[in-house]
Amino acid sequence: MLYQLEGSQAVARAIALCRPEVVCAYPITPQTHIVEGVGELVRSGQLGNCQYLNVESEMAAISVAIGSEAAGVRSYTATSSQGLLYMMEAVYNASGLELPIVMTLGNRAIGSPLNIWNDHADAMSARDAGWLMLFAENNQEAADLHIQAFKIAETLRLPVMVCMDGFILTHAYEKVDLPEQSEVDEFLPPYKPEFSLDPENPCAIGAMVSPNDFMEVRYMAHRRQLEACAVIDKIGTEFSAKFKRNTGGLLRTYHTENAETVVVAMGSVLGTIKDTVDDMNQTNGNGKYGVLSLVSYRPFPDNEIREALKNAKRVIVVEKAFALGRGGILAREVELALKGLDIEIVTVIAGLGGRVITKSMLAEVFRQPKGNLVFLGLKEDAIRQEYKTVLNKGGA
Amino acid sequence: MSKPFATVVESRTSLANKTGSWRTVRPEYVHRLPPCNVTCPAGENIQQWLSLAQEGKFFEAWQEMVKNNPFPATMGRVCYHTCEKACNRGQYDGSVNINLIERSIGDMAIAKGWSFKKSEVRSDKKVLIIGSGPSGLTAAYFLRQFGYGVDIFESRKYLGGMMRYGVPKYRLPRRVLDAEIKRIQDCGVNTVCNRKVNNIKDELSNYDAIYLAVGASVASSVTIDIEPGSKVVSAVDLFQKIEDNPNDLPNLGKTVVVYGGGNTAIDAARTALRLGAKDVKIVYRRTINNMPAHETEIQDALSEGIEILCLRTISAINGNKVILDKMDYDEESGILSRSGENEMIVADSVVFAIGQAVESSLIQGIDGISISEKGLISVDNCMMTGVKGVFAGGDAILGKRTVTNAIGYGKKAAKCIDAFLQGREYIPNSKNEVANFKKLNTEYYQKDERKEVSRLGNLDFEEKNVSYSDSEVVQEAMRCFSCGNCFHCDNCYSYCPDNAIIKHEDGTLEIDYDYCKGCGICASECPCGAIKMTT
Amino acid sequence: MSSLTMGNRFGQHTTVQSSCDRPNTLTSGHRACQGCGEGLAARCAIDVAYTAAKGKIAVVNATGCLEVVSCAFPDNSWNIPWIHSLFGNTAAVASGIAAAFKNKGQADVRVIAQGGDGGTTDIGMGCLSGMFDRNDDVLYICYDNQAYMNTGVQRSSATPALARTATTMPNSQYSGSDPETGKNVPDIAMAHGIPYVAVASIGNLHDLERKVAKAINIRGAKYIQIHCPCPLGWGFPTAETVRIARLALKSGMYPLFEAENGVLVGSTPVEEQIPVEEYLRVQKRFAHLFGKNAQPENIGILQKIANRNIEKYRLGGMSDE
Amino acid sequence: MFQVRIHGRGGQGVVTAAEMLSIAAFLEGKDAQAFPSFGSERMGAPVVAFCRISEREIRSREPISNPDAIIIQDRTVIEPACAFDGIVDNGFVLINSPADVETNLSNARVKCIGATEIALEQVGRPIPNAVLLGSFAALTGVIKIDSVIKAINTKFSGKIAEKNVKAAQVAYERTLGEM
Repeated sequence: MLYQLEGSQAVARAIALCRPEVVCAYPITPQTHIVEGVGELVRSGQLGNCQYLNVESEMAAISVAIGSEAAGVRSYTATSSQGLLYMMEAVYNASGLELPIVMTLGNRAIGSPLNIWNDHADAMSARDAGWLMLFAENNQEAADLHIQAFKIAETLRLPVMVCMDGFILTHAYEKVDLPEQSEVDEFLPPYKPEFSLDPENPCAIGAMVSPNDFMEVRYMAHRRQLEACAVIDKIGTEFSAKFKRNTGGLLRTYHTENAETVVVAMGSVLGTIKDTVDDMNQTNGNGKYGVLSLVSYRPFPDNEIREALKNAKRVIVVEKAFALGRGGILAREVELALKGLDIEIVTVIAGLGGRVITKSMLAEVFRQPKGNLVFLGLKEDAIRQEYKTVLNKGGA
Repeated sequence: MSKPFATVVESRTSLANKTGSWRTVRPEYVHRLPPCNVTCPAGENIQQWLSLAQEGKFFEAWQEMVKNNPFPATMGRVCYHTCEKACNRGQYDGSVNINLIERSIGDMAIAKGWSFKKSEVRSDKKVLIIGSGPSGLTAAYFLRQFGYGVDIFESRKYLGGMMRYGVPKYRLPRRVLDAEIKRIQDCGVNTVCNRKVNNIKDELSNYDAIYLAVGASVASSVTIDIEPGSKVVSAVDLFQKIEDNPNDLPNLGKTVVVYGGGNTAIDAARTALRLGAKDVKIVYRRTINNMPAHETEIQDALSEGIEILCLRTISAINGNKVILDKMDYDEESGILSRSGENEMIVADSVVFAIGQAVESSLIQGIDGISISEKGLISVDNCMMTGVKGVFAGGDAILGKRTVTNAIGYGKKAAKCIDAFLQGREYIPNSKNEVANFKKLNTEYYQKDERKEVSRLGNLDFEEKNVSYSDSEVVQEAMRCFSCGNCFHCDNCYSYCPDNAIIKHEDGTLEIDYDYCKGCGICASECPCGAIKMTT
Repeated sequence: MSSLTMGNRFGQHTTVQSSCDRPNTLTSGHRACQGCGEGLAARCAIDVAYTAAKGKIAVVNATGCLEVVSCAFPDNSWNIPWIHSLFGNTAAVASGIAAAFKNKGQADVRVIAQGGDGGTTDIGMGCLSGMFDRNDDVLYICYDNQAYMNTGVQRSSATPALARTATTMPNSQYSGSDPETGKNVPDIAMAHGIPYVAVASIGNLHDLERKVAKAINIRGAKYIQIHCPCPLGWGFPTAETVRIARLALKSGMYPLFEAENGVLVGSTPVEEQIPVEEYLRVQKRFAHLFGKNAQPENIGILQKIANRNIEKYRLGGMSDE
Repeated sequence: MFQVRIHGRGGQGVVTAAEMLSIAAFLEGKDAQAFPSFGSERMGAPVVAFCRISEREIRSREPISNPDAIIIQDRTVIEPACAFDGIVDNGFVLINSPADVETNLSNARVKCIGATEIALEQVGRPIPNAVLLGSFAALTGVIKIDSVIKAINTKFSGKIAEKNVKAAQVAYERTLGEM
């Protein structure tokens, strides 16, 4: 059914539809409304049979979830930015223990300097923590991805992080179509753990592993990540078939059939990019520009990306985080996926710390990127003040 | 998908990791000798019967007692309980009242008419025992258990030796003594009283072995000039008169002097009181702590008003005047010398209790049997005299003369004779390490005062009934530390950090050396020192 | 024969540890040092909990000695549902488990969080306080061996005054852990007003069993701190572990008491208090207070601490209420 | 695409105004998107919120730089927030003010209304957001007053909802009257 909801509330209701049994709430802008929303649904009885815990820190939030998941019940929590870093020890622990926790990451910049606005630095910090990471383009996908995430997680026995841009999505009111409880119940079966803390057949979870076996454990984790691509795709397709909308899955293409330039990005900026590309294709009339929306960042769908971009001449990767002193992160991975193909890769770093991204700025850099590492909307004069000369190693 | 590899592990797989290899020392359950058993002259396994008493199994406790000593009730009266002195609990909150428990159970046996197990062993060999004192009767009891035919020849009117003629009735009632003697007779021991053996030569041919249990019943003579007509008697004769004709008790008059420092002197003095004497003094040449008498005996005498004059020797007795020489005693060197002074005290009669000698007339002229300079029959460590098949024991070979010692030697003699008759050599069993106080961990014993019962009666020949009740027996027995031997307190089993001690269904404990790391906590926390760390 | 031993053949006042069919939740093959106090404490506490909870328990174990020695693949010496939490989040993981079982309608499964003093009083304090605040239905057991033993005896906030550790090494100007520092976690727990707080010791297993069984049957947050002497860390022979625990009790250095809803309700009296020296002298970690340059005034400080404990927790008996 | 920018101060319900506006549009079957200025809305600090209304799916996330309509909930922010920047030609400007305000805008359709006064009168609280939406409906015709009323009822309930609905109707009637 259609609703006009704040993104966070849409996610909260989607979470409720997935019948979590333990929800851990700790406030951190910008995801706070999500856990507030779920709290409301529990208090009002709309989400029954659910323990809602107000914990004392993000470390506690994920830890409670680890405990409850290990005890065999579907568990959920949410965090952002600094919170993700504070719980990082447990984030690795959860994937190591193969606990299929679902956590929302309201993407927000990492301090210092302190910044509460949107970018993807927090997600990038956890990219090798062994969690699956899915990015939502808009609030409809944010809601849908959570429903898919529980199924993906519990199928693969791997935790899933659903990333949605802080403020831009979490605080935006939009139309969202939320499925009925019965529909979700059909799509997402109850959680049946293969191992848990069960007094009937006791086992020890989280043994110390010596050099003798540690590599095998890590290799098997690697294999499961590779298997994840197929599962995410399958479940995405399953979801689209049932709910008649194309959300989730690994990635989506937009006018890439005969595009010379394809823009790759993750998250809410894709909306602005699509508008920009539409305008540019109309003005010079030959559909030169296409867009690739990347949903699954981990596992990174190399083959699917290569397939989608192989005919492009230039790939412009717009990303909201970057490796200091190095350049793009997503761009490097895309470049790896396109190894051997004669395709120019341009990295556009944009929207750091909530910096505004307008269609005109995008149009300008899509038409004529200056160099292969562009800092979109960088205030040149401010930089010149600091440095007598601008470092031009890739500097715009 | 099965369980995650390595990160999730089934229960108890650590049992594959045998940590026993960590050990440098290993705990072992041992049987250490409880101090009480060590000191018991009759070789009783006191701890064992105390343990049975704890369980209220009085009959089994009695059976355990009589495995080594057929006279528990008598022991309860006359034994000087060296076991209690040695009891480790003495260094904690008071030793276990072993003597009174033994007495109480001995009395139960008499009251309930418990009898000895009939032994099935039969042998056609016969043994003659000369003398029916504690050592003779005990030897007879054991030899019957070994299946031999036994004859006892007793020169006196009644059986019992020193138990009857050396211990007054108020300490050892005759109904008790007679009951315990009768029990031995009922085993098939043939006893003949008023049967004096002049010389064992006559009997050598009739028996396969002879046991000289003649004791030391001859009063030692003394070189004091005694004016004729002075009333002087030896303690041994006094006791025999009282015993043999109870209705015609001798009259020693109002003031009596007893000369001597041993238990016999004390008995003589207390008997004098009971014969009507009002003022009884004991004269003894050394100091009170040198007195050979047991301190409980000395206490009993003093509490009955008997006076002890120390550092005095009697130099002369003229009628009712007794001339005493005062003595000087040098503590370090132990040399006793006359001080030159003397004093005179008045006594209606004087009783001499200065020791007893062995009646050796019956072994005169037999080569191979020799008498030591102390007048004791000399025997080898198998208690055999120079003559094959002729053994000797009890007071006749002992310096330290107590009923309990005599019983101990009676048992040993029986074993030696048995070995001799079987043609093998008697080998005493080896002795384990002693469980001294240092080896215990007394933290686990609840403080619990020893239950005292006063033994003093009024000045008559009746014994005050002073046994424990059944529940008192159990309660006092419970105070036993069970030194050196496991009493199943489960401490070791409970304190082992590695679950490396197995407790079987029947409560027995076993160390699992696959896993025991040898830390030693079980040994430290064992209250009674029943675990030893060995390399 | 007496009532202070763990069991006796007459079946009177027997304990869990002394029964034939005790659960042995932590069994043989674990890698704890010889004479490990924590190993013993854990065996007893979890056996009692298992029994009191009729076999329905789940245990969360902080990183630390107990975890490392008891569950290193392929050797797991536990026989219960057990999960290794991180060093600082044990109480939170336990809260999650309790919430899960509550939601599955299995609140009869009793959840236990356990860790060493480091994992509890220092790094885990945040999550612990959170668990207390929510009054989650969890029993937290802290095995207090008074330092970070797993990493080599470094000082923790539970390390007693003047004790030597790898990070409080005495020298001529410095005599061990600063007496002005340290945390009293039982008091902190009481300050949260949680239903039950207790201090126990392997020097008194009867008392330990009673307290754990009592805690299992209480709903809400419970905290039990168990004194576990450590032969390696404190420097004494492996056979002396329990004896030293007893000396700590008899000297007043480690008061045993119970509190309900933040109020002291009972304590184990110290019959005849022994001088604190008797407890200190047998441990190498206090060796610097004795010997040629002995430090009587420092021993005095420890004696004051002991005396204050006796007074504060009424170890002279609760009679003067 | 009709883009609205709402200016005011933290605590005056500026964000709620944008949200209600988007709900109203949604109730009329349109696509709508509302989002705050993503600042940390401290009480009293200048705040801005945005709302886009369209017949087609709204994808772009860029802020609104050329609004078709501007609502000023607190006229004291006009100057510091450069509230009128980028307004389209012949755009609407609705200002919460009992008296007319000089905007020196050449070709904007400016309307002033004492929204706070109406709110105090009808609701008893100086929160002008619902009132201004009522006036906005009349001024722009982009949304109907009934949708505004329904939107108010999704955001508030009971007495508060009733009074705000009443206040919005008063503002709607008055503005319509002055058109």
